[in-house]
Amino acid sequence: MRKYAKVVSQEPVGAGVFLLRLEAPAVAAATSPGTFVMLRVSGGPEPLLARPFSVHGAEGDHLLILYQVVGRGTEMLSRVEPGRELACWGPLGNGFNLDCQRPLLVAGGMGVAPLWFAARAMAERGAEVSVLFGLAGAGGYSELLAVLQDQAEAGKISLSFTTEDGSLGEKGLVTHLMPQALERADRVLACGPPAMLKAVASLAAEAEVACQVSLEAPMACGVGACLGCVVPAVPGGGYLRVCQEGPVLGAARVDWERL
Amino acid sequence: MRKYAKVVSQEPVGAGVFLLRLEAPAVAAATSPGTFVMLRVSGGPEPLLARPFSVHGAEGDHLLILYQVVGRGTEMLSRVEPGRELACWGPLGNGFNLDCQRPLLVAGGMGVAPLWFAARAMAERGAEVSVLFGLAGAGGYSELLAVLQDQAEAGKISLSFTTEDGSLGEKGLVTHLMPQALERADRVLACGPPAMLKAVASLAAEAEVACQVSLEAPMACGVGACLGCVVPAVPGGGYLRVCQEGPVLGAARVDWERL
Amino acid sequence: MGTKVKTAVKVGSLELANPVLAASGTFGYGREFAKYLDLNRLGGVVTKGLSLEPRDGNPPPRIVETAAGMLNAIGLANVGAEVFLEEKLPFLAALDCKVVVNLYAEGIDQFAGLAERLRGAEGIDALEINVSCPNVKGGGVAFGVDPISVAAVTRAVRENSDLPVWVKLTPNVTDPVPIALAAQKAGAEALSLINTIMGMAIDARRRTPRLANVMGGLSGPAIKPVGLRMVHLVSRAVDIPVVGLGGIMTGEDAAEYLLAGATAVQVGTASFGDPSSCQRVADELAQFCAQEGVADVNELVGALKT
Amino acid sequence: MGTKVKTAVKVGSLELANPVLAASGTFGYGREFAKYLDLNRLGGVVTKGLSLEPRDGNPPPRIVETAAGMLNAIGLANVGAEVFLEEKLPFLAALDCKVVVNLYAEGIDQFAGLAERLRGAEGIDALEINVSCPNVKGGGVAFGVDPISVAAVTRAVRENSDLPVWVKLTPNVTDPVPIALAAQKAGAEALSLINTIMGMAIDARRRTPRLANVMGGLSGPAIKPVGLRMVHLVSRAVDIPVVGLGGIMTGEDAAEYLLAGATAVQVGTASFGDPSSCQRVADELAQFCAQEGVADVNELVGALKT
Ligand SMILES: Cc1cc2nc3c(=O)[nH]c(=O)nc-3n(C[C@H](O)[C@H](O)[C@H](O)COP(=O)(O)OP(=O)(O)OC[C@H]3O[C@@H](n4cnc5c(N)ncnc54)[C@H](O)[C@@H]3O)c2cc1C
Ligand SMILES: Cc1cc2nc3c(=O)[nH]c(=O)nc-3n(C[C@H](O)[C@H](O)[C@H](O)COP(=O)(O)OP(=O)(O)OC[C@H]3O[C@@H](n4cnc5c(N)ncnc54)[C@H](O)[C@@H]3O)c2cc1C
Ligand SMILES: Cc1cc2nc3c(=O)[nH]c(=O)nc-3n(C[C@H](O)[C@H](O)[C@H](O)COP(=O)(O)O)c2cc1C
Ligand SMILES: Cc1cc2nc3c(=O)[nH]c(=O)nc-3n(C[C@H](O)[C@H](O)[C@H](O)COP(=O)(O)O)c2cc1C
Ligand code: FES
Ligand code: FES
Repeated sequence: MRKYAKVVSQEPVGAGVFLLRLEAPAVAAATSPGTFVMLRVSGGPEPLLARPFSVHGAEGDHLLILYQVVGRGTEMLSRVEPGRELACWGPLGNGFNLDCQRPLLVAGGMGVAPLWFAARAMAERGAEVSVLFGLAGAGGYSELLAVLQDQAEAGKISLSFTTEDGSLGEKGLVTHLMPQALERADRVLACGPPAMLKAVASLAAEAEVACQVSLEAPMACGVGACLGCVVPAVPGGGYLRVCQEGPVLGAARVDWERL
Repeated sequence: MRKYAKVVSQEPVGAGVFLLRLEAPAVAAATSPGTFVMLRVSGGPEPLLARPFSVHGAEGDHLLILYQVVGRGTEMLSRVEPGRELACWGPLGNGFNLDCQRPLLVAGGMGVAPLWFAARAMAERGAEVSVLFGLAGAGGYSELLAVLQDQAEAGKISLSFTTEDGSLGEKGLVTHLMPQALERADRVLACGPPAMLKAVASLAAEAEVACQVSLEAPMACGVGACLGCVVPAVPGGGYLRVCQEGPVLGAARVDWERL
Repeated sequence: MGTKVKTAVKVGSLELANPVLAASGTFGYGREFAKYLDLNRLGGVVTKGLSLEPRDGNPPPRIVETAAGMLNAIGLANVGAEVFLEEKLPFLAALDCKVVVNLYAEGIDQFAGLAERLRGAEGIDALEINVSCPNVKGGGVAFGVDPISVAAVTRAVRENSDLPVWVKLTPNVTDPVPIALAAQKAGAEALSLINTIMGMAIDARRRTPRLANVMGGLSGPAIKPVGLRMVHLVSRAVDIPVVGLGGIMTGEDAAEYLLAGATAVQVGTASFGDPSSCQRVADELAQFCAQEGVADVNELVGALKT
Repeated sequence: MGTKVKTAVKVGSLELANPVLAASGTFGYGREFAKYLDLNRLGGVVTKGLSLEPRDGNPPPRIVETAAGMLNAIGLANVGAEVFLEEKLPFLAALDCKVVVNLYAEGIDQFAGLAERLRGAEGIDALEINVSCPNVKGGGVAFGVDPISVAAVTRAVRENSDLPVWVKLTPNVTDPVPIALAAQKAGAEALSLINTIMGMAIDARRRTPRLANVMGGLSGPAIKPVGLRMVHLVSRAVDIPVVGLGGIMTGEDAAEYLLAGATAVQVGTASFGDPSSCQRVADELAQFCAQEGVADVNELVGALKT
């Protein structure tokens, strides 16, 4: 398997978020919504580790990554010019279960990256897809939000927003919209901060709707070898590797108390 | 003292050599031929140390550095774009003694960087300046050599070349030209690899012509504090700090046997 | 490659096709990396530290990146001997490269029992005793820092196994030489060093350690100078081969370890930044030899001029 | 700055205006850096290791860069007590910040003699005993790894001086705690840690060590995890203040050391990549406190939640 991907383009879409397009035919062919890749920008010892990113979409030979700059690895990534080769391996991990008719997708922040891939794939297959997208505030995100809204319309995806500061959509946490949305849903897929996922999992459980969450954890290898990326599991305790048993896990398999 | 310099421009002049122009008014005002600056490109821990570079010239607020890419620090430097600020402190070390009428300047490779600053300064003051410039081969250096030749003509500097492969000027080591040139010289200034400097020092000593050499040594601080950059001294043994007692040293002060 | 460099080395009684092994804990059970390199092109694979019973390991977070390195506190999570023998070993046994099983236990009897449990298993070429894992209280450090304990553990494993025994030393000691000599005297065929250096990372804003276990083991390029020194010191003091590791990222790094006195090397953390690192390092080492006119990689071993 | 954060700390009997000192051997005699920062804005300056007689130090090369770090084998080159007192101390004595003199000697009598020689000198605020310099045979490591020797040296200096005595510990030991306790018992007012970690670098093409002395001391960001751990361990075991160092580059790094249990910190290798590092770290630490709502930097000391 080729371990390199060429940067085709990289567009800032506001709020430190970038849409990265990579030429990575083998990965693009094998990926499915929920899987991720490891990307490494530096050739030297700093930063040492690769960074995990969900696949945001695959178009022919191209792989799309939607990411936000949060530290030096993503900062370095955001400065990479088209034409550069990056170390890139994947697709890694499992994918979402897309086999449903009325999925409810709940995204917090950059959690939208993998969920949007899932949303488009399911809408294409004819499912009635609802996406709830929560942000702290919409400030700075207008470009990204416009793109998503366009794609939602084109793809017949129902897209609703919540913001904590009320700058867009309903004011409050994204989970506020869930009780109503859950009434029609036959599956919940969620990605976002742990506290949000915990709340989503518990609402879905109450409503007795199957729920999958995509988790994040610090990763070294991404391939199941280092055992660095674990989250606590139920039943029976122990741990699950986010890179291997995840990143998508049935909400009931995660020990939310110990997370 | 400001510790930053802004990159004004950076021109490749062949063979991995770059002419870097920095905006560094205080350093430019205080520098003299033979002094050097410490430059650091990375903001993070890699590479950790700053790199020493001789001043190649000063023009108003601008400082010129002529350097060759040899490792990761210089490689990183060569990719810096105009407008970037670099950590830069200096001028450091002492300068050449320019007080002479018929100086003979002997440069090996990038040793030409500080010597050329000296040559132009002395020629301006009316000295009859001869420069012997030795390279392994002229291949790739045509651009740099053309610039130097133009400046030599404009500045009435006599410039001769030797190359080990015979591709330009006399074939052989730069020291081959010295015996004859030494007949008229009242001072030798030299910069280049240690083996060359040793040979230059011994020829100058035989001819009883005063000789100063500019030495290189690995440096951490550049300001005389770490004691990392020493070279062995005579008489009396001990060591001299290249960054403080040097980089320009009377050839007779260096213990060439222990170097 | 096209080079004719001889790359085979002997670590005690074990012949490796080339001097590069994958280091324990950074390469899983081999299969995890099968997509990214040709396992048959490695000198060997050292498996994740194995204990008699399965271990869950430490709570997360278990890893954190540091300057040119990382800390880990995995806590020796592993599948246990039974699952290893049934599910992991068959894949490894079918490979051309050598398989070294890294052993972890909390007491001498447990080490003996573990060796006994693995006795006769098809496809294991050597055992590497981890007396140096810094993460688990009760075992780990306590063993590795004391020559008498190291000797006892080495003897216990030897007496319960027919396989060559390697002892993996910790750098977290004042002087590794007495420990190395004790392992040699107790019958170790080779010594691996270094394991990770104990360290800690702090999240200043949250005022918490970045690892749930508080302390962890430092690995990666940051520690290469420490590994080189210890390999140099130990290899000059003992008569058995040394397997060098710590921060190897490139073939030239591997060459440095050989020059310092190692007969073979292991590549650990590098596999995380580039999953084909082990093969790449082996290739680069052969290239290095070709460039430097070294016909046989063994010429490098201990060839440092001091 | 404009922040109202209280930055003064007490290291034993010594009051520092802020917790940031320049580390020994990386700041010369202070004056070398005078152009690049305001020395009066530092908590203190620790001078280059001083011996009774001048020392030339090791032959070059003495330094080499490594991954996120550097190795040095300066060999404790210094001007000797007489030149120090006559030519270096007056400049330092005139500063507002505290002056700590780092002492190096090869035997207990020499340490006593050195302390005696400095007795009564105007402008020295404390002595820091370097029992840990790894570069010189006969002294260095031999002292620092043995609690009895460390206690003896500490006592010898105390008995020949009226100044507060700090003991600077080496990380090159299995366990720093017994050594720390020995120094405390022998009358140390504070403990500084860590000194450099022993390491080595090799030029694979030349097949030579990169340092003439073969071995050297590793410093810089690469070792920060090791320093943090040792400060954490030692500060919980002793009743005297700990001065933390090793790889501090930023104010946040300094905060991490304080949280780990240090009362003050020293900035070493960072001064090489940026000669104003000491002042910058002090400023950034104050900023960090302001951002985090810390009114007094002492609130951070040992405040790590474990
Ligand atoms: C399976 C998976 C999929 C992800 N998908 C996306 C995505 O599509 N878009 C996106 O913007 N981000 C995604 N992330 C988060 C992304 O990996 C981090 O933002 C990134 O690693 C931060 O690196 P940094 O060097 O900029 O930050 P730093 O904080 O400097 O990183 C320091 C270390 O912490 C790790 N780290 C920091 N934040 C995270 C995090 N949230 N999760 C895991 N490790 C972290 C880094 O990998 C690195 O090892 C994903 C994470 C995982 C585990
Ligand atoms: C006083 C002085 C003036 C100099 N002037 C010039 C100049 O005008 N033009 C020019 O091209 N070069 C000059 N050099 C050499 C220049 O400093 C090195 O080429 C540069 O440090 C190499 O850094 P690197 O990261 O590219 O190489 P690497 O080999 O990756 O560097 C590794 C380490 O070795 C040190 N190092 C490597 N080569 C040298 C060297 N020759 N001298 C000192 N340290 C070295 C580096 O600084 C670094 O610490 C000068 C050196 C000194 C001491
Ligand atoms: C995540 C991780 C897990 C490790 N697990 C083990 C282990 O189970 N047994 C062991 O002997 N060493 C273990 N090690 C240590 C490595 O084998 C190696 O000694 C150390 O990381 C230094 O080499 P490196 O710098 O090349 O990684 C582990 C290292 C890492 C990073
Ligand atoms: C070039 C150099 C010289 C040093 N000289 C001394 C010394 O004379 N005495 C001493 O106690 N420590 C000395 N040290 C150790 C530092 O004071 C410090 O303990 C160590 O470098 C770790 O801190 P850092 O990572 O911030 O540099 C020296 C360090 C360096 C890099
Ligand atoms: S990242 Fe290594 S096991 Fe998951
Ligand atoms: S470079 Fe530090 S003393 Fe010269």
